[in-house]
Amino acid sequence: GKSEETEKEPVTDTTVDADATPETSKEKWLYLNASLPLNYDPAVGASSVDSSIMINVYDNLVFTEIDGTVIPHVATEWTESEDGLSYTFKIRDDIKFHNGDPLDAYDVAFSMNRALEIGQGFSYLWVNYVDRAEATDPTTVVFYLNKTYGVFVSTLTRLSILNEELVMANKVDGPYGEFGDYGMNWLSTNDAGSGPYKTESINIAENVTCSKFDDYWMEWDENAPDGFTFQAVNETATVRTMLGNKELSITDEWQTQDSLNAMAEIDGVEVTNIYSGAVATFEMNTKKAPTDCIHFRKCLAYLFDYDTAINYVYPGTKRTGPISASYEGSDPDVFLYPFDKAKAKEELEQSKYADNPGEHTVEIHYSADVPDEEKLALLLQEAAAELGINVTITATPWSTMIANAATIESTPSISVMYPSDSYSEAGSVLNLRYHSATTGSALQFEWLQDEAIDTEIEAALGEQDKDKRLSMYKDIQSNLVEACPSIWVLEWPEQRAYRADLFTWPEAEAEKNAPIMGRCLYFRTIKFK
Amino acid sequence: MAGFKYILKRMAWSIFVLFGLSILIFCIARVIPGDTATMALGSTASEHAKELYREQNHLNEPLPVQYFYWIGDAVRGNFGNSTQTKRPVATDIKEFLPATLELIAFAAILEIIGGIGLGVLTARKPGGLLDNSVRVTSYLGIATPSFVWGILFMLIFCHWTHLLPTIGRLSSNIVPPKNITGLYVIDGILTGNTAAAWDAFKHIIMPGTALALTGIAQSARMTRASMLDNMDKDYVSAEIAAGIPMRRVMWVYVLRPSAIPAVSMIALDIAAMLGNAFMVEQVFSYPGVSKYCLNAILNKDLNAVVGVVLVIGVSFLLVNIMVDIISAFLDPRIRLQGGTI
Amino acid sequence: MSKKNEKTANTSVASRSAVRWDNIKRNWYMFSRNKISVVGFVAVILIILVAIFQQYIAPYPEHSSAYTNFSAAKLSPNSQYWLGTDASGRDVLSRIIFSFRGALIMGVGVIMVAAPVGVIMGLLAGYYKGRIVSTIIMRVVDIFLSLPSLVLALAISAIFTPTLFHSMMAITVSWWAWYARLVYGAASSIRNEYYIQSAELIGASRKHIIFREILPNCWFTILTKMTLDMGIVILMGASLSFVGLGAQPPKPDLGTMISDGYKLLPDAWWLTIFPAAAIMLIVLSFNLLGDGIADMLNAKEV
Amino acid sequence: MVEQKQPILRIEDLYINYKVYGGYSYVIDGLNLNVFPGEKIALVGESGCGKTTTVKSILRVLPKQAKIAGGSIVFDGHDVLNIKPNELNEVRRRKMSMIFQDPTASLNPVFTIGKQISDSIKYSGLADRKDKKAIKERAIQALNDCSMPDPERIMGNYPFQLSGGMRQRVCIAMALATASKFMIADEPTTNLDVTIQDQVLKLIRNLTDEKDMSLILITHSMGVARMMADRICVMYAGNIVENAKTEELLEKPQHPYTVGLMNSIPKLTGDSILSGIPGRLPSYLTPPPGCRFSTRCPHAFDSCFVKKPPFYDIGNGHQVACYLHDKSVPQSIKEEAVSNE
Amino acid sequence: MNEMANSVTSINSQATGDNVLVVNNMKKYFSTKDKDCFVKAIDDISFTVRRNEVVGLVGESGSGKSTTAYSIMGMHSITSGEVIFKGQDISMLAIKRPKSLKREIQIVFQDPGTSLNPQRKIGEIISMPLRVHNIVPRSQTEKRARELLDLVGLPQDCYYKSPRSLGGGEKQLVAIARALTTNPSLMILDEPTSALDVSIQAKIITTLMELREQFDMSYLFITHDMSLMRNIADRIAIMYLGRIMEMAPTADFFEKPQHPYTKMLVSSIPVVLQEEEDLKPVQVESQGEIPSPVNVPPGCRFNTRCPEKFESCLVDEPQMVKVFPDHYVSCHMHDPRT
Ligand SMILES: Nc1ncnc2c1ncn2[C@@H]1O[C@H](COP(=O)(O)OP(=O)(O)OP(=O)(O)O)[C@@H](O)[C@H]1O
Ligand SMILES: Nc1ncnc2c1ncn2[C@@H]1O[C@H](COP(=O)(O)OP(=O)(O)OP(=O)(O)O)[C@@H](O)[C@H]1O
Ligand SMILES: [Mg+2]
Ligand SMILES: [Mg+2]
Repeated sequence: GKSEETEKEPVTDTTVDADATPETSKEKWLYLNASLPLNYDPAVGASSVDSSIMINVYDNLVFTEIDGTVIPHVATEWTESEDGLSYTFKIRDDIKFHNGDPLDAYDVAFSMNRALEIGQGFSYLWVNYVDRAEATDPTTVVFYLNKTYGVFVSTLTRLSILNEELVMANKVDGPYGEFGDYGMNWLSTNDAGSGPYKTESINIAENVTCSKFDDYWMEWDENAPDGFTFQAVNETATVRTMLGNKELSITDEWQTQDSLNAMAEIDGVEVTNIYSGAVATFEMNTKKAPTDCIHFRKCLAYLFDYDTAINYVYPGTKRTGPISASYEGSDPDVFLYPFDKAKAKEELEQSKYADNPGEHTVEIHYSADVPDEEKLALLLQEAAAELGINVTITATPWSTMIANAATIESTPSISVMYPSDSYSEAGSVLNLRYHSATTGSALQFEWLQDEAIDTEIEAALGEQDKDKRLSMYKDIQSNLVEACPSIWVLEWPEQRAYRADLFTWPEAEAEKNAPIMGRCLYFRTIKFK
Repeated sequence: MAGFKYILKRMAWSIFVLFGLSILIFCIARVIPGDTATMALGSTASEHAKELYREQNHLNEPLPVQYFYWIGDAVRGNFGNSTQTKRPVATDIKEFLPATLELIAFAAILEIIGGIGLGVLTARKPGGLLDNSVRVTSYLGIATPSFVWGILFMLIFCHWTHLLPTIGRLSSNIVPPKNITGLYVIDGILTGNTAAAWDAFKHIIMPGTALALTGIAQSARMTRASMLDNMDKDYVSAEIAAGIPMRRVMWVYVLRPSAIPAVSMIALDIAAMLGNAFMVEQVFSYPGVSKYCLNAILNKDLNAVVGVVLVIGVSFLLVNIMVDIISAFLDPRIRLQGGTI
Repeated sequence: MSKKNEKTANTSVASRSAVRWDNIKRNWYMFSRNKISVVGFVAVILIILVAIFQQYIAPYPEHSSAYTNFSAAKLSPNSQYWLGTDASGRDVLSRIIFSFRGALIMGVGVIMVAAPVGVIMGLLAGYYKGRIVSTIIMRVVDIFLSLPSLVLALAISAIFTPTLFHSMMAITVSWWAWYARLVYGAASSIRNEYYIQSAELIGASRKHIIFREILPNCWFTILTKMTLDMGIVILMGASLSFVGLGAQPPKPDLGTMISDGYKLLPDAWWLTIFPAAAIMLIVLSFNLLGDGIADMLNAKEV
Repeated sequence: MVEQKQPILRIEDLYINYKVYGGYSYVIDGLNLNVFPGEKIALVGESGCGKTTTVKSILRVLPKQAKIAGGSIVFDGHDVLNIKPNELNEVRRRKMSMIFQDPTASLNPVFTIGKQISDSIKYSGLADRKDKKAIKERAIQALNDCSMPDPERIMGNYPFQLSGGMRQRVCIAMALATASKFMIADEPTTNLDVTIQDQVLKLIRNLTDEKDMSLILITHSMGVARMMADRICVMYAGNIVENAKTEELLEKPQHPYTVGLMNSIPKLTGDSILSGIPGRLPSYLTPPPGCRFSTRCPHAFDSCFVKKPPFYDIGNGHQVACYLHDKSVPQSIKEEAVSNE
Repeated sequence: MNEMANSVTSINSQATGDNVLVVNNMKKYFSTKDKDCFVKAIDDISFTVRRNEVVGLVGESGSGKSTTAYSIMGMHSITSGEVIFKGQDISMLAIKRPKSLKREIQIVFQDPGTSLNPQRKIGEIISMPLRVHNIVPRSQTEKRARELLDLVGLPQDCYYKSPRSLGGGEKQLVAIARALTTNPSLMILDEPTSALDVSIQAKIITTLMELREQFDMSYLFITHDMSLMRNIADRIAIMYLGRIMEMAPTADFFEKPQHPYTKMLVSSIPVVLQEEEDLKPVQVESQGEIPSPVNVPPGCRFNTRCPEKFESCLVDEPQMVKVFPDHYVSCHMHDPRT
């Protein structure tokens, strides 16, 4: 709502005092584990847990269906200007925030402007394109762009709509001038959303509990979950025990294969294979010896034993090129490097380092949180040893990996990552992973800095015609394969064990899932048995 | 009197030590490689946002200036915001510290009773069956890392027998008690929420015991050694020769002087738990300050690291002073002559 | 005097080596009074031998380096792999055997740096007790001691990339202070002994007094602490690797093995239990040895 | 010797050894000693000759390395070596007391004097256990008896707050407060100044005389023995070598060891040549098979090295364990010995 | 104070030119935690030690004997007064003294157990001073050390032994041998035999007396055993609470004790023979204990225990006066002023 008019209204805190919580019968309740703390403010969070909270607690202008189709949601319709530099959205007027305030276009504009100003989380999707948002009337909001952005509408699936009045009522002093801290402090433990679930309690590092929002504008199935709790449990053994004891309904996606196998044995438990766009990738530093030599990189790509990875490390997965098949615009016919030691040897002989391949050590860093990555690294290490290439493996805390990405020198030869992205077109990944703008961050360890590719990516994203866009994506993919900045190992599925005996979970059963981070944990459509 | 002065002097020194400690910690925190702003705001943050962050946290200033900004805030209890939780570190500590304290309190009670009790029992008949079995067990206690105990307990009591709850401080179906002390068990009892108290207590048993075991073993050994040492003294012969019953001689006359080294060891051990508890907190996903500290360190959450480590340092110093007071209570020589330690 | 008296006097004429030998025998007696210490001593020797000859003892030495065999992953203990295999199909027994060297290097490395530094600091502070040098040294020591060593080590090892060397360095930074404190206590009391006073009055140099007169008297205390510390440092190393700040794969490391294996509990229990038992074995052995040395040192009767 | 009276303490053929490095150290070697009611005996001997060991065995407070290998100790009808613990405690509480060698070591450093005295009174049954007032009164009485200035204040003090002389007085007070028949004083004055020694000795003498108690006084000093004792037993290497009335012994020492000892004492008359005794105590690990003094004895001859000499009674209650007094030893040897002197 | 000083100068000026050691008005106060209180361990003492003389310093425990010795050695910095050794002022701390001076004065401590480093072999202990002062060429240190062992009557096999395996008397002999290494002309013996048995004491005293002849040394012999002093000292000074109470040649001291404290001490000595008993002065009942040196009683410091005290004893500090040749006493009964 507009703040001037309803200023006097008391600020209602959507978190209910823990003491007053009635002892609900938590029959239809979902328990999940996650590595907390998370970022509860939708303008800050960008992790997969953050995203899955956002999708359940906040509403967006558009909604991505399970199969990746973008459909109207809060917005009923939208138009794009001729030049592609402004978008006008009409929005519903029957939506209420969790505190009862109506949702209007001012809230939408506020949310976009807030995200741009704060500049964290998913705002990277817009900062370079969107100039500002303006509500012209309570049901109309206009976004003004700096340059054409063909995928703009798809990205709005990531714009969580906040209750402006509530947020501003809870602002404290901060760096954003008249907006104070933009309510960031308050939003880190409260919600200001209108989504299907509202926040019950947040213990930052322990658990987050949300319950069903009865006044939600969409219909509720009677068997939909009454609420959900994320708990900070990351010890695999504990997770397994809890799942067995029905203390856990759905696990996180970082369980090891061994653990998943064990959990699959439990009665009533099933393991998902949700391909949400992630590709297990060995990101090679193209600016540092020895991976600065394209032949050396190709050699490594030929050295990787893809079949063992697919059969033993991640059984039942499939190979992929730079872009997961889940994305629109991914090229199914792109060249895949085979495991071929002879070819590898050939490439090595052509490389700068042919004379003394052991001279430079190939350091592989993988995230200590994902132990299965070690096995992939071991595979490469073993094969490389045969050619006299010296490979070391380091389990690295995530923060150190981020720190490593900062400069070319500190970036290791290979960093093992499972990147995925925010909207369901290949451009999303291409832009994030291979555009020069993302070098120096953990989004890109390759330091590709290839001007030709940069231009191609920019052109594709600016292209308003979808078909054209998609074909442009394919060209980029084959160029990338030729440059071989990364070893694309396999398409990495989100494997979560869940209690299939208790509820049906559409995302888990779907053939194809939208390649959007956190999307598969949309609880409203789950049905308890 | 002399003792009191001595303690005052200790406190004065402690402030000095604290100051040195803060510099040490600050330096450690600042040499962490990588762009602090990026680590705090994430890879996707805009340049504008990062610059804002740097300015707010004085990261563009030279190190000594940064230190003065920081120490100025720190004495006012403001350690800045955590990059993990996006909250003030002080708030985080306030939230997580009681959990660890509760855990440590349990471990401490176990350690004191278990350690000293076993020490006395074994010292009664050195070489006897009880003595030897306790000694062998205590060797195992010392040689086994607490996380291994944690894992074993979890195997036995959760995986196999389902006797005790697995993780956290409280089962999810239990309403936490009103916050008075922050210790759930005590708050539960105070507010009459006995279900919560009992549940919280059950959650502490395993991590608390795992945490205490090494200490129990060590303090039992220490008590035993100093008991045996003191039992060779003439005054013990004198007491026995005066016909005072053996039990009283052991539990009163020998225990008190022997307890002095054991008590200071136990106290320092307990203080160290504040920092070392992370292994069991990790295993049992127990939301304590030690685990918070570990995560802060692993995630290069500067402000949190500095804050927590400083809190641990302060507790350590406080415990040291407390050890002095306790020793003074147990040993009149220190109390009345003003400390030779 | 009678003839017999002279004879008894003659037999006690001692040469340098005989006296030395006698000392060794006496110390061994004091040490071996407690049979458990002897067990510890033997175990330590065995562990060192295993660490030295790991290549020849381990059934599958190649499993300690770049090697995977996913088809033989997670086999429970059997006649081929006595202690089973891990998630990458490597022999657990071989990896445990290969981890001993790292554990020992960790312990020895830390102690070999921490002890000399701490001892010298402690000696200086003890010798100059009451002077400003001493105060400064001991306050710095206090600063290092006011943090649990594990926390300090954690903080330091998180700064660098996790490797065995870095964790060693991290532990060392916090460890020397304990030696300084220990030696300070001993040295400052020895400093007032009359034999030190005599040496000073005779005009012996400071260097002589500190290193020849005071140090030998602290030596046994230091040695005891060093052996006991071996166990503790190895434990700390294991704790650091348990949280992922230790040796890196594929290098076998007990703490890492436990933290990896523990994720597979309760099914693949051998991945946790055996490495844990190995840590216990090492730490226990050094503790027993240390106790024996302490007994030897504290022996009151002559 | 007074034949009619029964000795209150009779030690017969006592053997005690300690387990030490290299085997056993055979310290007490067939010791015999009788003490009659009311009699005051001085046990004199070099340091390490086993005086303390002997008296500790009477009260059964030997350290755990010690083993009584043979002999019997009968005290007032109780067979001390085979007595039930309860009975032993009764004996310790009421009938017999001991003042230990070092007053500093024999008072518990961490309890007040008052508590220590009260406790031994409490268990002696001299006052009702519950009656705190009566116990306190008795304790104060005991301190008063030892001419302790300001006993009320002393009761609240700790041992380290008293001077050596005062501490020894406290020990004496404790011993005398409960003992009725028998008292053992182990070098009660060795660490004290002559003036204080004088006071303390007189105190012991007077108080034991008053109660007509028997006394075994251990001392290094012949002078002290002369002051205090009716009879002196000279001890050497675990055995009594000479035993006689005080005057008799001092004037006519018979055993070569006693003679040597007497010659070593610096005399107030001055200008005496201090001769000393060459050599030192034999090793108890491999003691000489015959007379233990034979290794240092200027008169030793063949039989001395073979068999332990028995006591030879030379009249007037004077006993000497030396072959020189064996009638069967040829005169020539004795003469040689005398001329050597 | 002035008068005191005068009388003291007279004591020392009396002495002939062959004074080895002259101590003038030496004071040593230790500070305590409480700033206004001092431990007055030595409170103005003066005495001399002449060449080849044994001066006995006796007194009860805590009277300041050791402190005197340590102050002379330079182990404490003295509060005031001066110490003159062979005409040279040595009132400074030992570390500041020239090396040659360190050779000249040696000390043997009371407890033979603590004065030898348990971790060094006897040989090393004795050779150390030889090396430090380059007394003999390096190659000959062992030979010389062995000679010294011989000299004090220790068997050669001690050379490789550690002090631990020696008896108390033997340890003390090693300490004496070490003191002898540098050919000192003054040896301070701080109760060298009080921890030992009489039979062993005899041997050590005999050795010491022989060595004195041989090396032409003076001894400042500290002890609380008066009978021993009777046998070996040339002159005796008796100390009480940091003060010298009486100082006299030995025979005089025992035959004509002037100070009540001396009488009390002598009469308290337990003796073994009747002849000795007869030598003691009329029995003076010993009473009281030595007060704390922090609160020295006003007036004569002995007044708390003196059986003969009168009013002025409680008020004035008595002066040292000469009663017989070379015989000084500090007591109001002899003070001409009273
Ligand atoms: N606990 C013990 N263990 C081994 N040997 C011991 C022990 N106590 C005493 N001894 C030995 O027994 C011998 C006699 O000791 P004891 O204390 O009885 O002598 P003492 O005559 O009382 O000597 P002192 O006059 O020094 O008190 C000594 O050689 C001593 O070394
Ligand atoms: N370093 C010191 N600091 C404070 N007080 C001291 C110190 N050394 C000695 N004193 C005090 O000075 C007084 C004299 O001590 P000193 O050791 O000289 O006596 P002593 O005559 O040698 O006694 P003893 O016969 O016991 O050896 C004592 O009261 C003692 O407590
Ligand atoms: Mg004794
Ligand atoms: Mg002294």
